Amino acid sequence: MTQSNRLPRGGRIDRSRPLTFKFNGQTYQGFAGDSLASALLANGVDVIGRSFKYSRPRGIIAAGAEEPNAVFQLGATEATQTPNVRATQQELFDGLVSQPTSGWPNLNFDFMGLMGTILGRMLPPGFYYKTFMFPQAAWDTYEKYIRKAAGLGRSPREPDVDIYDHLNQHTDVLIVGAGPAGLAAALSAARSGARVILADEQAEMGGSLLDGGYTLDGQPAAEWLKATLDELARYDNVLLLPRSTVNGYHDHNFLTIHERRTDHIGDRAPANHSRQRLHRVRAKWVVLATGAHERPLVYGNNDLPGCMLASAVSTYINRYAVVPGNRLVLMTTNDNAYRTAFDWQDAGREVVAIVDTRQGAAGAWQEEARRRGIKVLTGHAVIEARGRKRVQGAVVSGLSPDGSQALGSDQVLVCDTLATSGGWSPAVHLSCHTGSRPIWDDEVIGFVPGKTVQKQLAAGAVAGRFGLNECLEEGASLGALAATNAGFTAEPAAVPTAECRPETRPMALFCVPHHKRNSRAPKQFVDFQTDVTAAAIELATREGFESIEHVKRYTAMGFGTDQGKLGNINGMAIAAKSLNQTISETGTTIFRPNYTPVTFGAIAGRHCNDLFDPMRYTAMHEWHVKHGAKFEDVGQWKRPWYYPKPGETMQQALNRECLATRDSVGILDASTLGKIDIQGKDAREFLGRVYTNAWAKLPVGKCRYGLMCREDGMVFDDGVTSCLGENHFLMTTTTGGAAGVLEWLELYHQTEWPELEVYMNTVTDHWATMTIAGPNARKLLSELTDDIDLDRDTFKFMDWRQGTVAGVPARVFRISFTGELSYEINVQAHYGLHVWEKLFEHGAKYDLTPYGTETMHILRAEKGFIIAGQDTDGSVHPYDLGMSWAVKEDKPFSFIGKRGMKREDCVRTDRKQLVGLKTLDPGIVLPEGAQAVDDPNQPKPMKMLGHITSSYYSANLERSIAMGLIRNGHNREGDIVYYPLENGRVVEAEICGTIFLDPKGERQNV
Amino acid sequence: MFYIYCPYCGEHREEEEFHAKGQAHLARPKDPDACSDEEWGNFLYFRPNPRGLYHELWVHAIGCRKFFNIARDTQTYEILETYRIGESPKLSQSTDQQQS
Amino acid sequence: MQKYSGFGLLKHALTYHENWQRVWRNPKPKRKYDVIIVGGGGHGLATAYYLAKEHGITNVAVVEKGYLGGGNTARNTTIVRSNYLWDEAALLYEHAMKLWEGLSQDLNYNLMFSQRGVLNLGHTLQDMRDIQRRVNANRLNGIDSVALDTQGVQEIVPIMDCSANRRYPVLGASWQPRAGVARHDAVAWGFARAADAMGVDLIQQCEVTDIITEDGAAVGVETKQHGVLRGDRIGCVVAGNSGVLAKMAGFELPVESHPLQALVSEPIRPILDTVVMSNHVHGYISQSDKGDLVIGAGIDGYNGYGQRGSYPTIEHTLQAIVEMFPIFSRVRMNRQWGGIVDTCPDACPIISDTPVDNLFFNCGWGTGGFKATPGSGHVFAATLAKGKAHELAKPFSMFRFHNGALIDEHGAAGVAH
Amino acid sequence: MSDVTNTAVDSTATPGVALMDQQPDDSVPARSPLHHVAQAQTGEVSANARVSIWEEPLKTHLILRGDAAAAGFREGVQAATGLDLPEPLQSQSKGDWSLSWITPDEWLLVGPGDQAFTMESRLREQLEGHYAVVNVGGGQSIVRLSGTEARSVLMKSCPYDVHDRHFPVGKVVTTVLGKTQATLRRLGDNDWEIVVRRSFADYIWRWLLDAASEHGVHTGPLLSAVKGQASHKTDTSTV
Repeated sequence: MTQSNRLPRGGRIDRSRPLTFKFNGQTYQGFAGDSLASALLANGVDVIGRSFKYSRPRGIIAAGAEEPNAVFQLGATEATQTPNVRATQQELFDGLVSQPTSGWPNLNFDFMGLMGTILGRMLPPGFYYKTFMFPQAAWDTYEKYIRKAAGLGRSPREPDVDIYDHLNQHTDVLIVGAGPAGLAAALSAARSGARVILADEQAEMGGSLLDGGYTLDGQPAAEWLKATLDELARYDNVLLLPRSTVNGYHDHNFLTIHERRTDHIGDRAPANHSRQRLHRVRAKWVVLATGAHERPLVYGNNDLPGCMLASAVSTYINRYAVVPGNRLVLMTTNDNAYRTAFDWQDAGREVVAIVDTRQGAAGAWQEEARRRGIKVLTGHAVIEARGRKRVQGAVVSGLSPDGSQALGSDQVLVCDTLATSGGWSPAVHLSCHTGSRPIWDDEVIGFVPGKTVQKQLAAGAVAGRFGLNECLEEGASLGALAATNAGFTAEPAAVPTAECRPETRPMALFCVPHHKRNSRAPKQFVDFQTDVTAAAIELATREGFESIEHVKRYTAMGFGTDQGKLGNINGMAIAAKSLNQTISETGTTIFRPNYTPVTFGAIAGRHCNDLFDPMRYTAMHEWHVKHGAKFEDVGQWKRPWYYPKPGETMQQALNRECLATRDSVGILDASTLGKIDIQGKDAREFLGRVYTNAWAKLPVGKCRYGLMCREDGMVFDDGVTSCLGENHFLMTTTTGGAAGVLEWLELYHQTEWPELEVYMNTVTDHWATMTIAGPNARKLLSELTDDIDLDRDTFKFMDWRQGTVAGVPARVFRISFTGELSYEINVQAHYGLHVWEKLFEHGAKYDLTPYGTETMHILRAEKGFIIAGQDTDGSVHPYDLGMSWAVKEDKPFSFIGKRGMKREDCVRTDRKQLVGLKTLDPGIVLPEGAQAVDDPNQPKPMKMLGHITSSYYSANLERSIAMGLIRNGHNREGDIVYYPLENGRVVEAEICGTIFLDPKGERQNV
Repeated sequence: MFYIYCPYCGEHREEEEFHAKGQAHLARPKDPDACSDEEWGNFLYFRPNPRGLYHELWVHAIGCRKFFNIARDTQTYEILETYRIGESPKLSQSTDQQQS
Repeated sequence: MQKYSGFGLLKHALTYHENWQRVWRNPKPKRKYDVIIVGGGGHGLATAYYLAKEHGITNVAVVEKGYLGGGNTARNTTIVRSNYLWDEAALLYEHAMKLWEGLSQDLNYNLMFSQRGVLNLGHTLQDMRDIQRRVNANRLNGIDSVALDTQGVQEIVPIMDCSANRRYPVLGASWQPRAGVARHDAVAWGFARAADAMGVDLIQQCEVTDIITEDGAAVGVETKQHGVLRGDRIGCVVAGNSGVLAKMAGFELPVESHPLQALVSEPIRPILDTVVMSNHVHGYISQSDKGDLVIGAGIDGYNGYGQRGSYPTIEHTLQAIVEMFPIFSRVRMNRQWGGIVDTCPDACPIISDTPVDNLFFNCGWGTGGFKATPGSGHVFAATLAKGKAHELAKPFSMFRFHNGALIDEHGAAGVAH
Repeated sequence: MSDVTNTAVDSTATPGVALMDQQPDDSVPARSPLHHVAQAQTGEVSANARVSIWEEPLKTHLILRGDAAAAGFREGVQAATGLDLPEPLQSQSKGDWSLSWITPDEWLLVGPGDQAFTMESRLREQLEGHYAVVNVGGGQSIVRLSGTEARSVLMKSCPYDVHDRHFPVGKVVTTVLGKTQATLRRLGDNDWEIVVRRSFADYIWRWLLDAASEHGVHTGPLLSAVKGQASHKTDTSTV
């Protein structure tokens, strides 16, 4: 294919670098510097998609972020499939593969298109609310077909092969947009020494200066642009970010910038290089220089390929050396767009006419048009485009001075391109993200940024100042102001002067009236991607959807991937007119981030796969891995769950671990338990306030179990705290609760009881903790220590001692979560693995068996010990647990939780209470979570008594055991309750005490 | 994302370092046992939840681990002042009366 | 009320859709109503509808400061399910579920209620215990709920990465087949249209500035645009703004308003035909009929009425989505937004009388409001009609926060607070 | 360990607090949190590596808690360590010892690996009033990050502003790193110290390596960084 629309010279493309690409299965050529859109236009590709609802042929309208139609599937491989890439923003690279995202079975003839024509009239906005209701069950079927039509591109079916990262930026001045205003602002701010970020969504900075035609101080604008960029690049306090879209403006001047680092290079990013990057920017001051979007005019069949924005036509000609047609009709409400006709003519193609909607428009621009011999029809408008797959003619009619009626007889101008300009809408999106409402300005004929609490300035077209000189001057002055506000001494940079033809007043016109009512006129599209027409908006308001939000939601206007950049203002104007309101009264919908879509991967950053969440390891982790442990996630910790031997099932491994521990000795890595060092003379008093039990008299050298409650009286954590010294305690918490407990203690210390002299520090990671449990625990330990007297009467249950274990100084706590003779050995974590391995060296003869969390759970359940978070759920107080022994009511200070557990509902006698449960068939292990009832045959909803919280097969008892909550359970010992299971079976169980083994606690006291 | 001045660190830090901990200046009753259920429930749960000026407790969790207070507008999210535990806010009434 | 049907569409097509009736009137407010409902969101409109339909009370005003359905109704992720843990909550949400089934026909408005099922994933052993507990409770409460293992999850969502080498592998899920999604705006519009047809006055752009009380009883509301409207009973259904209304009436609520964020991707071809929620890695996702991936984020920890939250919440959510669905990494986020959720300490709502006679509040739905819409309206209508709580509403009295009878649904509420 | 007594309460220096020498003799091998990656650490510097990451040898880490305004604490610290209590977000260093501000009533004292007990004893002898000393050396480790792109690695990892103007040499900040936290101290223009918690060390190590990979990364000390450290050692002024 030849590039039939490519001009022989000009543009900012590199003709020495031809590039080959594919679209819709065809191979084309373009040049480096092309966008995918410009390359397609250069090749004369008119139809690039089909519309979503009516399946009409569509072409490229715009040249930037506002393009609604040219939205493609990119990707040469499955893993690099990228849906919905806007061709106007995609730089061309060699080997690019793209597909249209709509138009099944093909672009030029599609079945849906035919259906669209026929059914189109059946599909007003909201049609789906009004039908598909009968019969009730049929919606599922209807929906399947509706869903078939949904979506644009498709998701890849393979995981992404690229990576994305984040960069946290802090800056004094962030300037959004590197057009004339942004560049001038950057110069002023940069020269002050302030840290400056200048971000622009395009590959090249310069904004409208790139589109050619401007002279600054008598020189081509490109020269000033180059000098400016060179200067900015020299400052090490300036960061220039091209290909970087500022997508979201969040609170306190936090903005996100989506930088596309490699999308212009190829299908996937080079190794070790992120494809895209999210800059998370905290800016002291922000200068918005985001420019404006040209508004197309709304008229009949305005979606035909060949209908384009005037400024886009100029961009294609000047920047890409592409003239997207041969015969142009330009319709405009303003002088500025005349430039497009002149560009077209300068490119050597025919301008059929300029149709100016203003009566008697006369000034420098009209003068120039006359000088060039271009026909200008003032007080006229194009009411309708003609053609099938491309514009073939423009129907031009007279227009009443107020723009409300088409007058007189029509003439048809033969053309293949119909460019329109309805003026410019400031790109106020970012200024609205933080909740600021934009304000309609009748002078600007657009919304401008409203009041804000952010440290934000707006320069140039975004503030409604469209003249190049105004933009440069305002940019320079606001750049200096931003730097000054950020604490620097800054002067506005001197800026060059542009030669501009004076412009006369534009006309506020949005929808060009047709002779027919809008409901009967050829479709006048407002939002192309969602197929919303002027008639649809009028229908919505007629039906009573009067709020602009209702109009938007009912018609889907603005819901496309362009988020209504092209059509929203026109739509609001049409709604306002239909409601007989001003645009200001109608207002606008709320702009939300993102300005343009952002890749999920870029937002996720490196927090994925292996780096999704930290994995916390103990000092003995490598040993566990080496010995085949299966791991359980507890919080962020990886804890050994059980250690299966080759060929063992999980249950077999658990049985072996349980028996070995009770028969000889087992070992658990308990390092993950939270540990808090508490020092200070009021430590004891503090403990008395945060635990439910008594701490006043715990002697040095002793340990005690404690329950912690919230102010509502419900248990939230538990653990053993040891008295290391009169003013020194070591608290342990649950693994998952560690951070929360410390913060809880600090909260009370800092805000309620700052007078208490106590310091708390986490030492969780400092100590490696290994628990040896079982009848041979003492024997084993005695082989590894010669300075701790292990005599049963000297080193008693709930004592702790300091000494040396395996040559390492240790604190040994004789505490037990298994009910066995048990020692918790704590050594500085660097030596944990050494001691652990020494224990195994000496433990071999006792068959020292490592056990994981599951065996720990079984062994403690045999003893009826609770696990906070498993046997409790935030709705259980100590009395519910049958742990009144752990509540000391008569402490002088009303400890946390005491009042809460006395509330009316908390002292009911029929609360759910923790009990033991024995299935009548000892071989059945109740599932944890099973719900008890008194009568399994009652109708649903059944009256439930409570659920099983813990349930295991106990190899030691050779039967199943369980704990659970039962309503009034403490008074129902011996009763039978029923557990109707998911498989239909009903399991009978007897309520019993929670202690299944060694009720007198003799084993731990040996 | 908020940018919060930590009165202990003496500089602004990113919100990611902080946790919001609810309403500020909620003193635990001196004698909880003397409270009625209603009084205790009010202390535990009932809050003015204003639209506009709000005094709230935050903790610089990943930082200096200190709790402190923020006066913030819950509509605009503007932080009007931050101050240490034990200090009194300068602002006690909304200057910009925001109503529903 | 003009009946909607496929035939009607065809008929109107012949007249270029120029003759469609208004969906609701724009009435001039009366001075006196039997019931005034403050708040024209889904719940308020449903309340009005059921007051008229079930209790014959049609002299009702719904007073809305903005536009109908413009609050959380317009901003949620449209999930409907009833698999709540505690009996009180489960029965209330199941009551709503039963109303959802058939609601489109009832309202003659297609709410696009699509029972495509909801998965609540489990990633830890404790998650799985909680799932079993909830599934068993649901089952005995007559709610369809199934516990699935990894394989079962993978069969329902083949595109999810259920492999064991993820950071938090999918160990299983609870699955409610009757759960699904509905078109959120349509719910408000459908109730509004049907209520209007029965004579309820829907008064938009009418902001309540005070609640008028006489002798400890509410007698009306003062509004910015229409002065005083008197009513025998006042029902406040204003979600995030409940605290502000309560203050007008002189009391506080156990409610705090937080931002809750959500986002959508660009539309893509259908690829996910169920709803997947994960509390542990913290994200939930479904795909709309338009093709957008609709994704719910977490609640921000601070109070806020700004309808926006903090960016890290969005990041964490998308990290979770990419962790569960690595194939979505190249899909792009189109738009994000926030709602104001009124959260109670136990993640259950308040449907209650108040310290002021004749004044009732329906609030505190937190993240669970949309799915309850018809049920909430139904029981609140009965409560307003009778002047005392509907049987299903009784456990949801605001005074449970005094006596301690909380219903802690944090586990099942879908979003950790 | 001859000085280990067989009773729970052994401290005479500080009544009411259990002081303990936790270090075995040299025959017992110590395993640092990053022992499993230490093998990868070499002194060889690849020509295009612009970032170096390595784990420091194990150190003494003592947390000091106290009131900076109290003379008995402030002067005691000075007497025991020769270092003045640094102001918020600052550090002091002298010889092998550094003292970093952590919170308004907390400082981190880091020194040679075998000095924990000696230093804690000395501190307890010198300190007066309400204070605490906590040995946390088993639970922490120091990762060093240096090279011309070290700062950009931190920009990828931490939301805190690490720009020269905001984070000069000597400043200490505890902040978010990836999805966990760490305490950063700037030792030189291109040289940073990162104090990490033991259980997170592997994650942080992998995170930093990943963040550095685009710049070329070397896992081992850089000569220039070692030099930088040497020059910093002599710097006792407030930085």
